[in-house]
Order: sequence, then C-alpha cells, then structure tokens
Amino acid sequence: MSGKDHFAIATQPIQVQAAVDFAADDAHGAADLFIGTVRNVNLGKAVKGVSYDVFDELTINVFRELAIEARQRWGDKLNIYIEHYKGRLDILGVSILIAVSSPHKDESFKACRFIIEEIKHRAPIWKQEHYLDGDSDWVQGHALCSHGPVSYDDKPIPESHKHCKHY
Amino acid sequence: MSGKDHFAIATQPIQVQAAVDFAADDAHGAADLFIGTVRNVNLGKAVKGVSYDVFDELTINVFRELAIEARQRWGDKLNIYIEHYKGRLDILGVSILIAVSSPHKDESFKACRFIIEEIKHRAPIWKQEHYLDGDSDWVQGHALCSHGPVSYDDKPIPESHKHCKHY
Amino acid sequence: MTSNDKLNISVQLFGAFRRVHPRPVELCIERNTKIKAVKSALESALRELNPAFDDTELLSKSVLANNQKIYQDDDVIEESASIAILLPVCGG
Amino acid sequence: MTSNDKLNISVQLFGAFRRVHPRPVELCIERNTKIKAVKSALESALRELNPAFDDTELLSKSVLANNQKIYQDDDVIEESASIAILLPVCGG
Repeated sequence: MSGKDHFAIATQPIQVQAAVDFAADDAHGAADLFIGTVRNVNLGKAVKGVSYDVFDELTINVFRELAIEARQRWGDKLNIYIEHYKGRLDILGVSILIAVSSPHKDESFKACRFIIEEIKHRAPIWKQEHYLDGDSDWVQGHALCSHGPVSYDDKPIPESHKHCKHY
Repeated sequence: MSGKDHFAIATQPIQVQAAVDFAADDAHGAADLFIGTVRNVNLGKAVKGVSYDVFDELTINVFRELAIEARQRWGDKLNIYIEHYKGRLDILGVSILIAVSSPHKDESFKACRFIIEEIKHRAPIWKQEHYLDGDSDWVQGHALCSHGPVSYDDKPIPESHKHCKHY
Repeated sequence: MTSNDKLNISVQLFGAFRRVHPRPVELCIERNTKIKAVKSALESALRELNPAFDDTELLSKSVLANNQKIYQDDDVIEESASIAILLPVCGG
Repeated sequence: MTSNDKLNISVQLFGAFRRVHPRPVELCIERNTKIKAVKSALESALRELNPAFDDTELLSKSVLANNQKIYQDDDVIEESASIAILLPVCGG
C-alpha cells in the first residue's frame, strides 16, 4: 500500500506538530523533518522579513511530482508532508516544512533532502527580502525548465538537461 | 559565538515542539529533525512495544562528544537538541528526537544524520522488544569500543579503528 | 476578439513582474500560436502597459506555464486559457 | 574489605545483563588491577550469584566503562568506583 501525501500553500503560521502527526505510521520507524525559517541576514544585508509569492496550482503540482519521484527512488511507503508559506514572514517565521516518514531512516533522510533541493529549483515560488534599511528586493533564483529532477541526484546529468542553467 | 545544546534522557513523552523552539535561531535558516518511533514489526515479528534501558550519565557524555564532533565538521553555530527515551513505549512512541539548526541547510542535514548514526553505535542504550505473541527479546546491537566516530564518515577508516566490529 | 481563430490568453504575473504591472495581462492571439510568439506578444503588452518597462532580461530568463506544467518554446496554445510567466524561482 | 590495597567496585548491569542479576554486582579487587582482570572477576561473581549463567559470549562482547568513558583492557582501576558493564548497544 502506498504512503499518503499532504500538500499545501499556507497563509497561516505553519505548525510542526501537524506534520509529525500526519507522518506518524505504525509501520514506520523514522521521520525526517526539514524546517526552513527566515534568518536575519542574507549576503551581508540585515533582513527584517521576507514575502513569498506563490503560483499555487503549479506549485502543488510540483509537490505531487516530487512525491511520485521520491517514492520511485525510496519506496512506495513514504508518507510525505509539504507546506510552503505564502505572504509575509518576520525573522524566525517558518517558510517551508517537509516531513517524510519511512520504515527505516535512510529513506526518510534522503527523500526529505531530495524534496527540499528540488523545490528550490522547480516550484514556482519567489522571495522578496525586506531589509532593515527600508529597502526590499526580489531574490535572484533558479531558472525553470520543463524537465524533471534537477539537483540532488547521484546519477549523471542526462544529455537532455545539460543546457539547463541549474546544472 | 558557539551554538547551544540540550541533552536529555526522557521518561515522559518526548515533545517535538520543544525541540523546534530550542533550535530556533535568528541567524539560522534551516533545521533538520530526526524522529525515531516504535514500529509494529521487526525482522518479521509483530511488535507491540519496546523498552529502552539507558546508562544515563555516559549517554549524556556521548551526546556531548557528538555535539563537539558535529561542530568541528559543520561549524560552531549549530544548535543541537538530543533526547532519548528510557522506559517502555507502545507502537508510535517516540524513542529519539534530534534537532539541528544551522545558518544553511546542508550542515543541519549532515549533522543530524551523523548524530543519529553515531548514537546507534556509541550511546549505551539497549532495546528490548515485546512481541504480540507474549515473548520479549533484547535486540542484538553494536559492540562498543573506546574510539571516536565510527560510522557515518566520508573519511577513510583510521588504522586504529580497523579491528572494531562496527566497521 | 472571440472569433474562432482568436484566443484570449490571460497571463498571471508573479514576483518581480508584479512591479511591472499589478494585474494579469490580457493577450489576444491567433489559435495555435507557438509559445515563443506568445512570449513576444507578452513583451509588447507589458511595454504598452508600463512604458518604463525595459528589462527584457527579465523575460528572457522566464518561462510560460499553465496550472499543470511548464511550456516548451514549440508548444502551441490551442484554447483560450489562463497561463503564467515565471521568473527564476527561489522557494524553500 | 576497605584496607588500603583493596578497592570496592560496584558494577552496574544493563539490558540483557539484568536478567542475569537484578542489582549491581559488588567486587572487591586489588588496587591497580587491570580492566581485563576486573572483567574476569565480574564473570566469577556473576556465576556465583546466578549459577544458571553460562553465556560467556555476553561478557566477551561487552566493555567496562565509568560515567565518562569506556575503559580499554590495559586501563587500571585506582580508586573504589561505580562502573558498568556494557553489552553491544542498540539505541535510536
């Protein structure tokens, strides 16, 4: 039986316990969680907050693709929980929460890492930093392409992707 | 400034939110959490619960050593939270919780993984499984030795450790 | 505008594009126009809506997509649709 | 028992060893005895406390330790102390 999924674009504070409860599974001995938070500095500039803009529907679709790819690599049984925040966050605010549970620990670590790396490259999400000096700026990101997995992969880069900027 | 530590042997249910709150840091953008839970099967036998026996003082000392080693590899700034349960747990009970936060995600993933692998090999903790059929058994484990890091390491095995059974 | 050979395409803007224009951009294009040409039409429309817009690099780094997938340059638009122009991304 | 040349060593038991004997084992050894010999003394004491105990493999796979560190075979015990015998571990 395949594991279960929860994908959401959050506009209320992201709750870690909800992810833990969702991922819990009688048959699973391990869960790995990744929590991304807003930090007070980026590239030497003092940050006071961040606004995330999200193309919701396509982002959810990317989450769904990532769950499929993760199960192909690390097994059907993974339970996968992904929430990304949309809107403004202060320092310490949770921008993303990923939880992956699995029978054994190796799969949950690897799948969780895979998902965060891929989201950074593939999900249509943009980040505007608000600086202490009053300025704000959209952060330079990764160009999208219509291919599949891009970044956190032991396998060699397929020929068809080699032109992509994210390699 | 060096990050902070929390180490404990828990005899009350382990709370994930406490670890998240502890690890949170204005200067950190990432936290990785590992949660170990009791699963309903091991080596084909149906499990109904697990009892952990812990040599508290030495275990806490091992946690302290692991935090030092993790900071040597992945930076002073890591905040590190480690709790291991002692006593009886039912299925889904949390046996171990590790949270590591850091400025960027790579360090938190690697340090968290390092810590769980090392604990399995170095912390004086024992596990008795209680089976549905009424039996119970102490699980075969990893022989201890007086050396340092043993398991999750990119570096070659030092000569002095090569006789150890855990390699 | 809604004859059989014309399609109404609404292009959603995100991130830095919202500074160029605050609302979706409405395009009227020929049926079966290739994505590459849709992008050019979008560029013209943005210049018309905001004469100060001259950052063509913003467009060259971006891709068009619908709710389900990212378009390739040779894809064609066959129906009226809501699509989106997506700058390099920065989630997580 | 507590003359200058004798030490009282209390050995805590964990895990499967608790089935052999439910409480710490008290040993009386010479000052500066090597750990290897302490282990032999523990084996004799366990056999005396529990005549059914014959799993010497359990001891050969185990190490002695104090609160701070695991002993090596050539370490010596210089003071009366509480130590522990540690089977292969299985935490996490």
